Amino acid sequence: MDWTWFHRFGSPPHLYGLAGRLTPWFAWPSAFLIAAGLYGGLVLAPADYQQGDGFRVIYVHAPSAWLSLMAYTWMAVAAAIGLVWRMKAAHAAAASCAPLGAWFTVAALCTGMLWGKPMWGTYWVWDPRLTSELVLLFLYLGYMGLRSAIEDPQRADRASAVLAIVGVINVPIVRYSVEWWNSIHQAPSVMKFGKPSISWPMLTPLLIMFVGFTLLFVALLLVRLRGEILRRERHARWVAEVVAG
Amino acid sequence: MSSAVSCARLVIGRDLRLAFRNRTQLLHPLLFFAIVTTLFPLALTPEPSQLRDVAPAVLWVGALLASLLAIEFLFREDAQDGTLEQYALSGRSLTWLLFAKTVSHWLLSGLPLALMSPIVAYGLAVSPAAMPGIAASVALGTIALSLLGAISAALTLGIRRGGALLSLLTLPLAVPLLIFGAQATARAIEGASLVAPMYFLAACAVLGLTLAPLAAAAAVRISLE
Amino acid sequence: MSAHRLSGDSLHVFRGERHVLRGVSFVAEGGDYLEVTGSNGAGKTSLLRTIVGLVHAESGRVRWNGLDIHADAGAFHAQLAYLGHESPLKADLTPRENLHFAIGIRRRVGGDEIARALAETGANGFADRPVRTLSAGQRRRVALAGVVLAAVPLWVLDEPATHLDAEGHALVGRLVDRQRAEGGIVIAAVHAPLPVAGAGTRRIGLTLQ
Amino acid sequence: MSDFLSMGGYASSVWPSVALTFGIIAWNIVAARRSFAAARAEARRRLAVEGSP
Repeated sequence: MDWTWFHRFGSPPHLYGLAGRLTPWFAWPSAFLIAAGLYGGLVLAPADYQQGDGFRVIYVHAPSAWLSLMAYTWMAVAAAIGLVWRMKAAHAAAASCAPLGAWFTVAALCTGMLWGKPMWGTYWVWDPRLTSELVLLFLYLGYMGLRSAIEDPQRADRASAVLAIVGVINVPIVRYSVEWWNSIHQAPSVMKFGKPSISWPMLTPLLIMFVGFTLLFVALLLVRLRGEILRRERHARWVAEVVAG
Repeated sequence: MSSAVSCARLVIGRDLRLAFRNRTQLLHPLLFFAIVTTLFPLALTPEPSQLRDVAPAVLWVGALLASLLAIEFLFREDAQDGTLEQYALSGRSLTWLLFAKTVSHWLLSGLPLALMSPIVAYGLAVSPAAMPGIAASVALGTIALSLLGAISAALTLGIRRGGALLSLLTLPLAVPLLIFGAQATARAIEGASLVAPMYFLAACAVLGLTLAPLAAAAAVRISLE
Repeated sequence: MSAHRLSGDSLHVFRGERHVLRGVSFVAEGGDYLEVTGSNGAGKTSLLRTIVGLVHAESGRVRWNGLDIHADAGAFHAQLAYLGHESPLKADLTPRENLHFAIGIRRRVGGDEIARALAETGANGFADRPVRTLSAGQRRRVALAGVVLAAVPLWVLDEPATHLDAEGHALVGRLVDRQRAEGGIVIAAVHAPLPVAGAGTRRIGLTLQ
Repeated sequence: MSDFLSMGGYASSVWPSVALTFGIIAWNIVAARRSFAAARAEARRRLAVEGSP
């Protein structure tokens, strides 16, 4: 099999240019989709029969939670590619995923708490989903902590890559163990998130939001990726040409 | 292959001999475990029924922190005196050598903690019938914990003041072990069947046995680069 | 014994932001001694660590008998003894115990063989004292005994004679010459030239970048 | 309109959630652009100091 496309794709100058050209193609559709999804979710979708209008938090909570997990997975995949093929651009992508993923984890946690307040009467309950989001946040913080603690940038890339891969194997185990723990300790009085009865007028805006958030994430990733590539390639000739121009 | 086995025996033999020349260092994590678990009745209540309720949590958080304390030194000396470098250049599988190192680490920290946990549990008003279950669960849980810790210890090699970072990396990953381990202990105290949580702990240990030495070897190589 | 060959072609190595090696090339064959010289920080240690495969070169390859060393690192390392500028010894073990564990990992080694090597490097007198009680020069002798015991064709030594007295310098020269006579290759980073036979000796001079 | 704003009594949940999420999105947009601009400025500064490589 011919792998030249792979190395060409991974070559920093190529990726730098490509990321720059692609960014608007992700940014504008995402803005449009998020606006549409928000309108659909907050205005058009009918209220839930159990939770009334309170369920509408789902339109920002669920996509954030989705991104928090997706970012970690992408980070681990990019890290693995960087580790196996010694590809700097892949490490740059992994480094770009971390802060974005951490922020969307914060968003998922906070919106989950705001959603929980009317449901549980308190902001924080050891709900399995909130608990695993919290552990995920710690994983992100550990990853970024390790990265910043190692001075040599290449070693930081490679060491944090190992951590990302270990973490991504661990995430499903954490998730499973927390749900198992919750099923044992569940007090009957605690009301769980009622699964909103899925109807198309409710679901469509949610799906639109999922796509919109994903595109937004890609756009943000591309912008950060360009910066990270520049940081890793400072001494390369092509950087001088790009920056001077 | 017999030469691989004799290799592992040498690595373990060296670590055990070194440990017994520095016996007092072996005691530090155990003392820490004893002291932390002593603090709980003092902070909480001497009431036996309440102590029994919190015993699984106290035991497991104590064991977790105590083995974390030991993990910090798993590779530190070997990295400083160049032994890790020699392992990496020995022509033997670094993964295998580090696996052997992790085994000796468990023998020196996890196993003593497991043997000590019944004593600590007795202090928390747990009935003697629960002791075998508790010791077994701590033994099994610390296997997985040593393996997990080997990865974090290797990752934080060469970082100044890496101790706090080591905890930050290890503890979130250890959440499943805490959950299953504490649950196993709770069931042992209730006299219920331990099978389910022990099964999960064993699954974690097996996963760790297969993957952790690989990750640790990769991390050690990176630290030597 | 088939002749061995170690080569590097225009190695470029970065340490963090610094471009320490800028296109270093060399060839060494059985019987050769390659002396790496240069001021502090010129990249001597980086070159040696690249040769043994601890450090990956940004570009350029190191080849052992024509094969990239990273292609089969295990096989390459089995033929290599590396001595860093710290002597890799456990302070709480005696020299004899240290060698027993360190060499035992590589190959089966008997007590008499260890005793012979220790005698040869002049470490017999303190073979059963804990290493923590030894001076830096005495530790170096023990570490050199380890290199001899490895019984491999390629030696890569970082400042082998550091901390050693005049007699120790001569010892290192003798060991290197014997290794070469047996068809081995020796690469050493040094500050002062080692007293070795002139034929087959080459120098790589590194300059501070 | 005020019906919409009151969110059937859940205004204190829904609106802060939306505001917070979009606050975080806005911050991430700013931070991403800033991180790129900083890397660019740094590369340019080095170029000025070291000259063309």
